[in-house]
Amino acid sequence: MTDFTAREMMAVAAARHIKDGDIVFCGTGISLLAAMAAKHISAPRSVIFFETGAIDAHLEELPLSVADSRIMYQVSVNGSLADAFATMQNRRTGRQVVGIIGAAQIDPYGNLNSTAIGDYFAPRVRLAGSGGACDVASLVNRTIIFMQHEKRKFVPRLDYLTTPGWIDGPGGRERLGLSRGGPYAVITNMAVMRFDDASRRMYLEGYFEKTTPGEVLQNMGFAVDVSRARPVPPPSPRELSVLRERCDPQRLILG
Amino acid sequence: MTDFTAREMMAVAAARHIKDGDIVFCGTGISLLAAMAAKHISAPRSVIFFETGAIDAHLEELPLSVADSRIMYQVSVNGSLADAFATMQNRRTGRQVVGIIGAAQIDPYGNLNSTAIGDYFAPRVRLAGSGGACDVASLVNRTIIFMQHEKRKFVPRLDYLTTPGWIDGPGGRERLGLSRGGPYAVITNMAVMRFDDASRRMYLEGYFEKTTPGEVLQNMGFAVDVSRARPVPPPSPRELSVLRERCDPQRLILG
Amino acid sequence: MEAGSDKVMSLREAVKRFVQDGSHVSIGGFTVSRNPMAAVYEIIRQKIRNLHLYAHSNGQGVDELIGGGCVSRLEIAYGGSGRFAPTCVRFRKAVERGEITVEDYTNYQMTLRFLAGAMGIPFLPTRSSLGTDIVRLWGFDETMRAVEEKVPDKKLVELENPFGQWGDTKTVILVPAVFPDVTILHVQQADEQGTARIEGLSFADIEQAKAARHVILTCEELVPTAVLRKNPGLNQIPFLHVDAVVPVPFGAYPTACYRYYDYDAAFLKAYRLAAQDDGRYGQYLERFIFSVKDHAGMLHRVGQEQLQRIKADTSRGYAVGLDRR
Amino acid sequence: MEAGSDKVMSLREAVKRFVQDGSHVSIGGFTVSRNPMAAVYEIIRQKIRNLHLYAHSNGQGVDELIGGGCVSRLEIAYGGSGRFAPTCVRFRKAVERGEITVEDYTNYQMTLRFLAGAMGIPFLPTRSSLGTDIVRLWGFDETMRAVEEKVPDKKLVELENPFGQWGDTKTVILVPAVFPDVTILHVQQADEQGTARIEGLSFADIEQAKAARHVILTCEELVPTAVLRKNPGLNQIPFLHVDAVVPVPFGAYPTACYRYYDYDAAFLKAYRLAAQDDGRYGQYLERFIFSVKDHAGMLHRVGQEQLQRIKADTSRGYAVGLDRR
Repeated sequence: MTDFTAREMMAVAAARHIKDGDIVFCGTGISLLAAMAAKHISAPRSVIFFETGAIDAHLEELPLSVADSRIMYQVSVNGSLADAFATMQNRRTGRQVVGIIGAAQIDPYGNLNSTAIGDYFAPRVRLAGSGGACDVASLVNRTIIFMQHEKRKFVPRLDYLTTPGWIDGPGGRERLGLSRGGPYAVITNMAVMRFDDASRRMYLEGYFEKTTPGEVLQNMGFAVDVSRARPVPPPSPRELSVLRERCDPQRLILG
Repeated sequence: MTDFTAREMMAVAAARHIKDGDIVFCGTGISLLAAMAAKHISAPRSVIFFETGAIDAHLEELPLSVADSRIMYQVSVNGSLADAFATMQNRRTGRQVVGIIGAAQIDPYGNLNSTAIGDYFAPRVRLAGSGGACDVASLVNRTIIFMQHEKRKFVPRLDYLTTPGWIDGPGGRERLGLSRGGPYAVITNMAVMRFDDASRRMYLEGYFEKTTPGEVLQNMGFAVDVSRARPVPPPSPRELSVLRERCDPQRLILG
Repeated sequence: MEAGSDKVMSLREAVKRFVQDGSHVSIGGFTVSRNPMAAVYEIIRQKIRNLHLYAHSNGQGVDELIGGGCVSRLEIAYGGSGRFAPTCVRFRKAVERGEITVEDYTNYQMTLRFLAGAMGIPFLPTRSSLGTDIVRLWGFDETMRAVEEKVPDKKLVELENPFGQWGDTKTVILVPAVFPDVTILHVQQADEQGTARIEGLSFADIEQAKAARHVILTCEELVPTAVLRKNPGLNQIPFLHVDAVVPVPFGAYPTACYRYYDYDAAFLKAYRLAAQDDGRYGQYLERFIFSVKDHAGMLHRVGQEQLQRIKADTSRGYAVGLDRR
Repeated sequence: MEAGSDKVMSLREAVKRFVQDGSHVSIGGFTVSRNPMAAVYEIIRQKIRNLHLYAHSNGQGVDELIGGGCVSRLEIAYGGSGRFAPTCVRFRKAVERGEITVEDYTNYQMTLRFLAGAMGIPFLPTRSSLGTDIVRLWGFDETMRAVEEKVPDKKLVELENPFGQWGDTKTVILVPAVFPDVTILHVQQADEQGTARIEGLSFADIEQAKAARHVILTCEELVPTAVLRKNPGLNQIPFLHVDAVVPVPFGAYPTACYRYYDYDAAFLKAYRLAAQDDGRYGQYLERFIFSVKDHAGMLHRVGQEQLQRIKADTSRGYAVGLDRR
């Protein structure tokens, strides 16, 4: 029962960062499981929110796209893309939104690349592009980033800056006019990273069972402070049962 | 049967300027009767349109405000104010809109005042203000103006310019960036005025039965060219019967 | 605000909590339709003063707030109530007497200002009003603007199109966002979480709600969440923006509420006559607002018979054949 | 266009009339929902070339138009189809091979660009993307922009807030309007005049339609005008913007059409496998597009059994319990 997968640990770690009353901008992978788990465990008044405009969807089955008909069932309002992004840019509601996003590359300040690997004009690998990621990271109060912990993904310099993090450190966002927000946590298959309040650089906050700070560092293309790192408590039986039985009984996302 | 009122003549004269396929922005007075009459007589495919967002209303009773519930019955789409004005500013639909508006003062170039008489900051008479008049006159292809023919209303200089006409003559609108539109006709209780293609100044195009160009001029605060003036044909029996029997059988607007 | 049933409260409580002397307020509706009249009367009854009011053409509600002495500043596009008052009477008197300061915009501009507020951006562009006195003459001067945090530093700004001739446009007018402290709407249906359903035209209600820091909804009917959620395509305002939900039958009276009741032409005409004379207007205020406890009390004064007359035909949405002369 | 029944035509005719080589086109839908797939297949079938395509995240339709060789330039926010293709396969190949030119935006920016087109203004402002390569790197260079009348002179423009700190905003990004030659949407219901009813989320369809010079609507059902007019609150697109109305049952297949059918997970998976190999992709095109006369022919190849499996549950709007692994 205390055995669990890395994906389960990631979903639980993210769920713990969702506060009651948060409006949770999520995608359709682990981020959705994190939002659902939080709602069932610690944040019953949080609201599941998709960039396509569905607000507080009643999810009887897991959607496989943020435009899946499953997210349209019994929502509060059937919005449009324009409505959804305005909700994030809005002075009242934007403050309540926590965005969960992913990327192909991340740098020490939490800036993200999801557009292209290599030269933008002749890419080695073309990726899907921003979608709503740049928008949510520009507009809302907090973003949580999901990453696979690999050296080629944690890079000192991005091939393309799709999504703004803390830019180049203290005051970086303010200087550009990004008046609020910034990355809050990076959750990987090995660890939870946070950003130092003073330097805005990534540091290791916690590492999962069966790994060590040293191993985490070995899987990154840049060094981070590990002096504050502590073990992340494994999923509790309750967290695991909610995740497995109430959120993804068919293991469509948990695999 | 050939006897008719000035209001009936005004409605008919305006209706004659509505073309098949026009989208007719109207208010709730004579302008609405003109739009309805045109639809029944010469422009069956014209569309009655209100600034509140009602498109192609099915009017079983006459509305007394552009927010009257009577305009919401069986429309194509229940829009918002934002939708309605975007329809006028839109590159495709804006070209098809003809706006019918009124005012308290008009100058020789068809600029209008519906805001205040006297000093704007200490007005002798405060009027309702622009509403949608300035918008429609700024955005659409053609406007038709209804006026009462009185010296104090046809003034050489407005107390306040609420609604742009031809501004100060040739090129006036273009210079300001008003890329299309301009007043097309002024219809009063005595006459139909148009604007000279070269000078953009008002001239007398036609005068109604029982009046003369001289009498028209006597009721204006500035002189206009009357050399092109001809008598306006009175309402035909068909025009009158449509107006009286199909548009306003209760004479709510016709009085 | 998050979901939850603690939003349902009395109108007295909602107004007390969210409307103070000097508040920046916007009200929904248009001329004689769906103005939040019960809330307007409650504001007058609570003798709230010095409101900064934003309106496009929300006729009757604006005129009564001004007549009730609650307003000191007004940003507006149109102060009329259709054929019942081509220019609202108390509005006109207050301006001519110098009792309120007015800043004029167009209907589209006020709509865009609420939309900009809803979108969380400082301004929106339009081609409307280029070359007019609406751009040239500011109701509020620079000194006042510099002092007042809730008023933008400029009224309207002309900008050369940074994309050249793109969109066949050389110049645009930028209209600044409005961020009211509170928006008050009357809607047909809402649930206890604050999701709202507006039937018929929505005017600028949705944008007004989303632009505001707080939202009070009065509604004809408080309905279960499951009912509204069954057809979300008919709902317009998500509960995220709403603070207070107040069920008030006939809450838009004497203005119309589509599919529920028509405007009361007789009342509106009597109102206009009273409004023309200060003495008679004082009697009107006393009889229908100050001497009654709440909206139900006001409706009682009006009488069942008059309310029955304006009941809407369910298929048409208005009172068919109503005498409106 | 005005009302009238002369808008109803075949899909072949509609595409012939409004889509030419080099046209600037936008399509509705989002990832695996309500893409106008019948029209996409007809465009491929008619071998139209060099389209300039605008998309936010209209996954499947975009990938098939690219795979069919119809696209030379693409303005896009996201080239993915949810979990069926985190990056669309033919899109990725075409970019990596240098077969198409791409200009990147965000989802909100593309939405605002359509909205600006719908509003008839040259640009809209947002705070999104400040400081990113989305602003810094242009897919189309200045020379191309100067030559092409249908492409704005600049990609994105940074503007200092002319209203000071109003809206807590120092700087905004201005995104230029898009004015497509034609927008193609698939909707649940339309009438012969072109009024359209979309059920479920509308994505950016409404804005895309209103931004365009011409609009082709394919619909699951052509319904009488009186039916749509009975509840206008459920309609979104007024007939004023629409040129062609084409009834095409399963017109969004293999993407989903809320309340009618689900996406076909099996087909989408087979598509992805075929897309990964040029040879297999050629066979796919031949089998499902070129060797059939129209969408009915394509659906016949898919087979009734597969279509039955994705029929939507009427109360939930999707196929309950569908095997989607």
